[in-house]
Formats: sequence, C-alpha cells, structure tokens
Amino acid sequence: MSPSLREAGLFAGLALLVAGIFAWLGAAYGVRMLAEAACYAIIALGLTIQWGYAGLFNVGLMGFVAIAAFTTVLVSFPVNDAFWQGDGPVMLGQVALTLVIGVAVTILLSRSTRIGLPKGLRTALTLVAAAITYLAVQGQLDPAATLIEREAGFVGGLGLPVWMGWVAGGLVAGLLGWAMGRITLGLRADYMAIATLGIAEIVKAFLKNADWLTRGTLTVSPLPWPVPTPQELGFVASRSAYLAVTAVMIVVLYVLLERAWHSPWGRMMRAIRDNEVSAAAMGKDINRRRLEMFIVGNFIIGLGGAALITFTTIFDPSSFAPLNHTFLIWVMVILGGAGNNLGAIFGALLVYVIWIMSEPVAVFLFTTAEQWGESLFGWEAPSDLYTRALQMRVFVIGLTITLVLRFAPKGLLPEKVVKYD
Amino acid sequence: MPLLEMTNIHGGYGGANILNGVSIAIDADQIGVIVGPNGAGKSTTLKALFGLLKVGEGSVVFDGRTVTNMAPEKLVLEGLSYVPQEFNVFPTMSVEENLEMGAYVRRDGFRHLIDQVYGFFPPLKDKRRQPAGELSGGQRQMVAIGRALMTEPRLLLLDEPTAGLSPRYMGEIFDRIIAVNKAGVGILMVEQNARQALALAHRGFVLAGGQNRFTGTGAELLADPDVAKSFLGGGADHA
Amino acid sequence: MPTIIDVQDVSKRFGNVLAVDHCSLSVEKGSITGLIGPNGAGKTTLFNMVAGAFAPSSGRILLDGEDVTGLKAHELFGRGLLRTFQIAQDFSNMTAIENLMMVPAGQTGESLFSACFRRGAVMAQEADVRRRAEEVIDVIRLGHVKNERAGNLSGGQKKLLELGRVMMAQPRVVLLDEIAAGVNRTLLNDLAAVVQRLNREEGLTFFVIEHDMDLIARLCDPVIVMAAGSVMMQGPMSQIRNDPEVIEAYFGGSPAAEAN
Amino acid sequence: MPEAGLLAILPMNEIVFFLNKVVIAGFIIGSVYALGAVGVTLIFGILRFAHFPHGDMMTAGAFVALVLLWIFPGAGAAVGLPTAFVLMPIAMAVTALFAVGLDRTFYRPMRKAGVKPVVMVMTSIGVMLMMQGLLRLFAGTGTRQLYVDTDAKDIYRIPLGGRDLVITEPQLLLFATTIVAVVALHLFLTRSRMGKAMRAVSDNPDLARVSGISIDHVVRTTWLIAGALAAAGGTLLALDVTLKPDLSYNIILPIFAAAIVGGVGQPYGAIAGGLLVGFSETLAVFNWSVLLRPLRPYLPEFIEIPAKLAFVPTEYKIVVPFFILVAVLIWRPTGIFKGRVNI
Repeated sequence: MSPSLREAGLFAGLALLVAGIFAWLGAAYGVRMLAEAACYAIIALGLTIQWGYAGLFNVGLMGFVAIAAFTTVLVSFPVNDAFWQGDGPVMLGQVALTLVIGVAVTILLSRSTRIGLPKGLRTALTLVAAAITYLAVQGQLDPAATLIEREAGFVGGLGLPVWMGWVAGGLVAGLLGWAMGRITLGLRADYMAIATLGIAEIVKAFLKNADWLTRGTLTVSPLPWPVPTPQELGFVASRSAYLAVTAVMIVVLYVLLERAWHSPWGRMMRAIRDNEVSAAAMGKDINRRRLEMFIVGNFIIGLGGAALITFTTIFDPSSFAPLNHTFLIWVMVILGGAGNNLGAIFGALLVYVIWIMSEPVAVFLFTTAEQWGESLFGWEAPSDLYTRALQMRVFVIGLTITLVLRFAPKGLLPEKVVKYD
Repeated sequence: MPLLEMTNIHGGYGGANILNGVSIAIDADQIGVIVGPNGAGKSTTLKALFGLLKVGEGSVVFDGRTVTNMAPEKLVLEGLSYVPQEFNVFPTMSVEENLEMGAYVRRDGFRHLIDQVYGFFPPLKDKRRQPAGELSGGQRQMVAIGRALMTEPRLLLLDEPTAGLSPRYMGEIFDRIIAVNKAGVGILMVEQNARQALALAHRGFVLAGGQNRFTGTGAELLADPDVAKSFLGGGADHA
Repeated sequence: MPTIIDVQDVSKRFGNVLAVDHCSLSVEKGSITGLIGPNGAGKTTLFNMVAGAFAPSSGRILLDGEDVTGLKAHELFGRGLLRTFQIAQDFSNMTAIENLMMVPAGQTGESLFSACFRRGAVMAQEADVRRRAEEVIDVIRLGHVKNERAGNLSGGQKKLLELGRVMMAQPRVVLLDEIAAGVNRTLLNDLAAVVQRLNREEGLTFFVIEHDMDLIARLCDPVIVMAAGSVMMQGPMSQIRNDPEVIEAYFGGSPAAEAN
Repeated sequence: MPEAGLLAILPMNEIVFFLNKVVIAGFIIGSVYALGAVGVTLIFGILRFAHFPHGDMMTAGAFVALVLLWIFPGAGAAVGLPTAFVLMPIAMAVTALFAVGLDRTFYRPMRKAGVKPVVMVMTSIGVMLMMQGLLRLFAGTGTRQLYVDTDAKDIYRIPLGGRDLVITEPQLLLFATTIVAVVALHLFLTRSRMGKAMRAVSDNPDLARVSGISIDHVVRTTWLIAGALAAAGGTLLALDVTLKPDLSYNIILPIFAAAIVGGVGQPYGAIAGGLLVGFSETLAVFNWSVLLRPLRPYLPEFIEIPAKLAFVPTEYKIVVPFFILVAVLIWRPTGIFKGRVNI
C-alpha cells in the first residue's frame, strides 16, 4: 500500500469513528472532544519536533504546559483592582529589584576570573552571592505574598486578549526550555528524562504553592476564551468556533513545519540525528541546533497547552498530573509515527478519542463486573470502584507504549525518506 | 589432523561481507599469525572463528568437531580462548579478579593456574590487588592474556596483542607468547607488526580483501618478495 | 612553501596512556602529506586533535598561522578544515544527493525563520546547491544511485560519497583517515585520482593517514612517520622506506624474533 | 562535674529537636532511598538503562507484604516483631521473582532486538504506567497501615535532658536492614563467583561474554537482588509511615539522584548517595530559627530571628534532590564514587 493511500485510509477510519461518537453522544460532546484533541495535536507537534526530529527525550511536558497555561492566566485574566490599589505592586517591585541586583552581582562574580581572582575563590564568592540573593529575595517575598493573599487574593491578570496570552505562554515555555536545554541537552537520554521530569515537578510545586501568584489550590476560573463563550452562543456553536481556532493553528503549524522539514534546515536536522560526529565535521553546530529544536518544540507545546487549559476554563495547578498526561502525549507521538507531522496529528486525534472513550467503557465494564460479582459470588465491590476503574486507563497507556515500541516502533504513519526529483 | 581448520569462510556484519573465502589451518602447539593490510579481514576472521560474527558460508573444525557459529561461551568449554584487541580487561576489578573471571566456567580449583599465569607474567604478581584499569598498556595486555589462559585453552586467539605498545613491551609480549606456546598452547594471532610476528610464526597467513593472499611457514613468507611488497609496497628491499 | 597545519609540541593523555607525546609536525600548503606509523602510534589521536574532536592535553595547533587549539569540529570547518573518517560516516537515512546537499555552510534555508518565511530566497539558493551536488555526484560517478539511501550503498560507494562531500565543502585542508581501508584496487585508483585532481586543480591540501603503502607512495610527498606518540622522521617515501629505523619500527626485529 | 555544667548551658531541647528532625529523619529517609538506589544502580550498571518503575516495584513489594499480612496475621505476635517485618523475606522473594518476570516479559525481548538505550528507558516508563494502573486498580488510592491489631508500634524515647530523642521500632528495623543488606551485598559482590561476574559484566559485557560468563544468569541475579531490596525498602517505608499506591512517584527522583550522586554501577556509592540526599532534604527544610532562638539573649537587638528560617519551604522538598542531581550531572558526571556514565 502506498504511503498516501495508507494515510487516506487511516484518516477515513478516524473520521468514521468520530462520526459514530457524534451520533452516539451528541454534537456538543463530539465537538468538545475534537477541540481538546486539537489542542493535544498541537502539543504533539511540539513533541514530534523534539523527539522525532532531534531525539530529545522530554518527559517534562506537563511542566511546560503548566507554565504556559499560567502565563496565559497572568496575561489574559481580568485585572484584579484590589491588588493594584494595595501595596503589593510596590513590594513586588522591590523583590524584582533585589533579584535583578543579586543575579547581576552573582553573574559578575562568576566571571571574576577575568580580573585575576583564583578559581576557588571565584566559586566560593559566587555561591555566597547566590545564597545571599536567594535569602534576600525569599525574605522580601514572604511578607509581600502574605499581604497580597490577605488583601487581594492573588495578583490577577493583565486583561489582555487571549491570543496574546497564548503567545506569551508559548514564549515563556520556550524560555524555560532554553534554560533547561542549556543544562540538560548535553546529557544522555536517561539523564535528560530524569532532569526534565524534575523540572516539571518543580514548576508544578511552584504553581501549586505560590498562592499569591496563582491562587494555588483555590484555582482560577473562568478563563476568558478567544471566541464567544457557551453562555453567549450555546455549546455546539461556541465549541465549534474554538475548534476552528485550534484547527487553524494546527494547519499553520503543519505548513510551517513541513516547509522547514523540506528545506535545508530539515536536511541539517536529519543529518544531525543520523550522525552527530559527521554533522559536526561538516560544520554544523550540533549543540546550538539541538537547543533550537528544544526551544521551538517547547514553544509549540506551550501554545497547545495554553489553548488546552483555556478550553477547560479553569487553571488548577494540581491538575497537571505529570504521568498520565505526559505519556498520553508520548503515546500520541510514537503511535502516530515520530518524525512525521501528519502522524503526530493523526496519533493525537486517535489516541485522544480512545482515551476519552475509555472512560465510559471502563466504567461500563466495571459496573458490569460489579453486578455479576455481586449476584454470583456475593462480592461486595469497594466503594471507590469508579475511580479505580479510571486507573485502568493509565495501565492501557503503559501497555500501548510497550506494545508499540516492540511491534511497531515506527508508528502507524512512519517517517518518510525525503527524496528530490 | 590439524587442531584448527577453517575452510573457505565467508561472513560479515549486516549485509556486507568482509570475509570472502578465508582458510586457516594450524596444528596443536603451533603459532599461527595472520597479517595483512587494514580492512583485509584479519580481526574479522578471529571474530568469526570465535562466534562473535555470523559465518555465512564455510566451516570451522576444532579438534575434529565442527564448531561453526557456536556461541563464545560454548567455545570456551571446547578449549578456545580469545583476547580482543581493545577493552580486554575488566578495568575496575583487580588483576587477580580478572584472572578469576577467566576461570569463570571452571568448577574445579584454579589456584594453580593463577600461579602459572604469574609464572608467565611475573610483573602481575606484585600488582595482583591493583585494579587492572590502572596498569600500563603492556601489563594490561598481560592481564588480558592471563585471563584467557585461565581456562587452560588448547588454542589461544590473540587480536593484535602488541597494538599501541612501545617496542620494548612489544618484544616482551612476544617473548611471553612464545613461552606460553612452548607450554603447549596453540596460538593464532593477528598482528600489525608483521615482520616480527612472522619471524616467530610456524604458520603465516597473509589476507587481503577478505581472502588468503599467501599462506606458508613464517620463514617462507618473510623470504617472499611479493609478501614484502604488499606491506611496504614497491618491493623495497628491507630484509 | 608556507605551512598550513602547524602542530607544536602537542601531547594527549588518556588516563595512564600517553597517546601522543610532545609531537611537533607541519603540513605545507598545497601538499599531500602522508602520516604513517604502526597501529597505536597515535596517528588517529593526533588527527582527532587537529580536527577538533578533542583538545590536546598540552601544546598548540595552528591553522594557517592562527591558533585553533581546542576549537570544535564545526568551528574548524568554518575555517576551511574538513576531516573524513576511517569508516565512512555517511548520513545513512538520507539519500546520496542529500548527503552532498547538506554540506555547504551558511545556507539561507538553514535558519528556521528563513526556511519558514523566506521561501523565495531559500528556493533560489537551493537550486544552486542542487546544481553543484548534481555536478559532484557525476564526478564521483554515483549519479545512478543519487536517490538511494546512503546506508544502502556499498563500502566503496560510501567512500566516494565522502569525497563528494569534500568537494561540496570546498575546504582548504582535508584530513583523510584511511581512505583505502576495505576498498578494492579499482575503486582505490578512482579515489586516488579524485584526490590528486582536487590537489592539483583546486589547490587543496591533504593530510592523509594511510596503511596502504602503495597508495602513500603514489600520492604523498612528504611522508611523516609516527611511532610511540611522536614524529620519528619526515621525508619523501623513497627515503622513508629505506630507513632502517622506520623498518625497525614497522617490522620490528627485536630479540624475540631471533629467539624463535 | 564539668560535663553536667556543659550540658546545662547547652540548649538541649533544641539540639534534640535537631537530632530528631534532621539526623534521625535523614537517616531513615536516606536508608529508604539507598535501598532503592542500590537496585537502580545495579540495573544501570548491568543493563544500562534507567529503571523508572523502581519506585513502583517498592510499592508493589509493600503490597505483597500487605497481602501476606492478611494471610498470616499472627506471624508477628509469635516473634515479637511487627508482622510485616517478619513476613518481609517472603515479600522480598515474591517481588524478586516478579522483577525477573518483568524482565522476561518486557525488557528481554527489547534487549534481544538490540534496541537503543533510550527505547529501553521508554519501555520502562510504559511498565511504570502499567504498574501504577494495576496498583491503584487493586488497592485504590487511599492510604493503608501495614500493621495488624496485635502489633504494637514500639516507640523508644531516650531522655536527653529536656526533650526526648524519639526513635520508633520500624525506624530501627529499617536502619538495621539497610546495614545488613549493604554488608551482605558488599560481601556478595566481592567474594562470590556470581557477584564478581556481575561486576565483570558491568565493567565490560563483551569481555564477560567471551570469558564464558552467562549474561542471562547475571541479568537474572541483578533483577532478583534489585527486586528483593526494593521490596524491603518499600515494606519498611510503609511500616514507618503509611502505604500509598502513589508513594513511588515521590520517591523515584530522589532515588535516581542518590544513584547518580553515588556513581552509577556503584552499590556503595548508592548507599552514600541515598544518605546524602536524605540528609540534604531534612537539612534543607529544617527550620533553623529553632536553633537560633536560644542565642537570642546574646544577639544584638537589631537582628530579628524570623519565625521560619528554612533553606527551602517544605512544599518544595522535591527541588532538593533535583538540584543535587543537576549539580552532579554538570560538575561531576561520574558521581562522587566514579561510576560509569557512558556506553
């Protein structure tokens, strides 16, 4: 079967599946599912750049999603007057000033070997400066945070348009990617995985506990939408509009990525992936290019994450379950076909549909099992059977990963060799 | 009957064949030396013999038994032992532990063999507690050969035992190899230092392009102007 | 003739092993200089340092008079130095022609922004690169397999492709690591002819590690002999091959041989 | 008596508080990390990939102990020790076999196919997800106790003037088990034939193979040891605190940190790394104001002692192992005990 025929067949099958779900559960449900799947598809495109193009093992996806979602809240949530009228802004300004001065001094000291300081002294001074900065910032931030929480709840947003929030979210995720990449890109894959996992945990811990900034476990809602809300238009129309926005984003990203992949940039990236040593001998700056991939990938992941969280209308830092969602996206990419943009989109749609559908299916299975067990053996099911049933889905993701890696390591839509003719 | 007889071996990695019909035969107690330009398939021949590489065509007969494509751990039991060219010691383990690992397949006592190895390589005795990774190149090579001797092999395969050694050590290693051979162990080795190795060889094999180019006694090959030509080229007279 | 590569008192230590030991040598501009020596003499280590794979433990390396000690491989490429590998290092999942087209430095389309948004400029340059690659692939006689994955080519074809990449790069100096290894005679003649032509017509300097003495004799002048990590002698091949010290280093002649 | 005089001026309350909160707590959590890290480091040394489900293997081991507890509730009372501890050897054996089964089912086929290390890591993550799904399916997400009614959770209070030094029975058992396990492992690796073979494979797998060492045996032994120690670590941790299905995930990062700090492939390093990470955590979240307060009379007026003065707020404890990890990876990637990183 030719690749294009295969693509057409797979997408047609997917369309049939989706049509069936529309017929069964209604349009409002179907559109919601598609809109969410579209957001996942954007994230999957970001990951396919990192993994499929560059072989970077990023398991900190949820950290980048969370920071982007938070940035969106900060940029596009309505302004909190109580915060701006209080002493909060001034106090935060002082914290920022301390931070800037402290960081500047630390950086200067870390370069002090240039003025002839011995290395050991430099390291000691740098560490001391960093520690003092840290303690000073922490010392100033604590009262500010307490004050803001007491008087205003949290800092609120800037009230700017949602799309600005998304772009800002992507940029911040990219920036975090830059910082992360500087540290971890030189490491072998296992260590990079551990390090990115750690970053995701730290981001999550920060967002969850910095109540003055994020409202923490109190959550922020409702997040503004880029399109009219269901209250104004009704569910189907409003969600369709949202779906349209995300679909346009996918198309634009897809076109740009395909262009890049089929240009000298993509050629260089494939060369680096194929043979690092030789690519370096041919004058390609591998570390810089890897970092670029990591940043661009995280930008796109942030964009998709911001769109996803906006759609759910609630920002809840504790909802970024690192494992389930991270590896849901990983399954999308490797099942779809790493290094194939169409594969990432297909994988995202298919896997998300299965994931969503597995909830009613799992509940149905378990309720049936419960009934049978009760009537046949007098088994008394645990009261939390419903939540337990959902854990099966984590199992299924894990199983899918191992099966795909073993039996279809190239995915359903394998990457194609680029040919010139 | 020869101790080892490889007949018309073909094989290589993946699709490409490196060996295109290599034949080697040596008797027990002999030293066989394989020489030839880089890429001629010398090391590959040893690897094919020792089951580290799939032999596609041809046969390996050791001591009357066909052992073609037998796994290395089985060949050790048959009486073959192999010293790779690089990475041939366990660097964080002590010299004595390295030797013990050589005797891994033995269930009987092997203390006397360790002493025998120290007899062949006296410098190792003082370093027995030292991690092998901290030894000098020549001493490491001694550990590597000693490890291979711990199974009391009938045939010892050496892949460029003198690569990277200074001339002084090179001579010392060759002396030890002769001593080991005199103790009754057959030797088949690949050598880049062709002339010196051929000088001590009972049987010499010149490979090129994965095939035998010349075969004969060491002395015959050394005297053959064509052989000389394939090493220094141009038939220079350097005898 | 002026010097293009100048290795000054360079050493490299790996753990306890001194692979290169206070080695000094120079390669003249426009020459094809050979580097020979027994296995383990430190030739490849020296090559790796000149090519930027790792930095020397001590000493300096000059390229055309500039200190390039410790520069990375891609930076050296930018200064006109290119190296090939003992075992041909192709980009095996890319086609033969792509292997060539990826070489030229600083292509507009290598910037992600240009690749996405400046299609016109990228395409125009791409056509140029394409044309050059087509020319080169004909010279190295791989036109019939240009759309084949490089991983599927034979060992000799990969070597040719490697030379093709050299031609695409238009460097000033090329480090050739064992071009003859695993290559049959006929193909070797082709490779040698390409090297000689590039040297003569385009003025490329070649610095060649080689074990095939025929090839060295045919291509190289002068030849540098390395042994035990440093230079033993330097001169034309005719002189080298009659030097008793070199013969000793290569073939030995130690008491062990006589003892047998 | 001068000693008594010295004791009298020392702020014993605060010092004991410090000992309880930092030293004892650090030893305890460090021992748990160490028991996990030994397995991780062995697997890394022999099989060359980071074994992500290790935390879940610890949890699984504790659940095996829980099931055994239901079957033999009287075992502990007979000996006078916590039932779960008495049954722990069985749990270790079961988990060890389970680990071997895991390898057979998931890792060995990938190994035989010769996949890249990164694919192994990803497979291990798939296994981790499966184990978490199953654990929560069968055990729910609530917390459980590893005690039966007949067990008494002995608490030892050592009076040191003022406040008591507090150590519980499970903590002592945990510490004792760790020491016994480490010594036994050390003897095994340096004295026994199989232990040396494991080190040989970790050093140079190709050479081990040509020496006639069966890689399959070594791999199996590795999983047996890693599984058994994981079960011990999980059971003892669950005895000390409680048993939660999602325990593992909070523990895997510090365990990796411990293994890498100690040097991958270095069992003794893993012990040191585990304790280092454990102490770093307790030191980082310790409220230093407690120790400073007694100095109040001697300090000038203008210095205020804040109510809370910790390096890291407790909520950010996860940051500590991460920073240790990154710092080690950047400045000394071979670990403090010089493990093997590459290959």
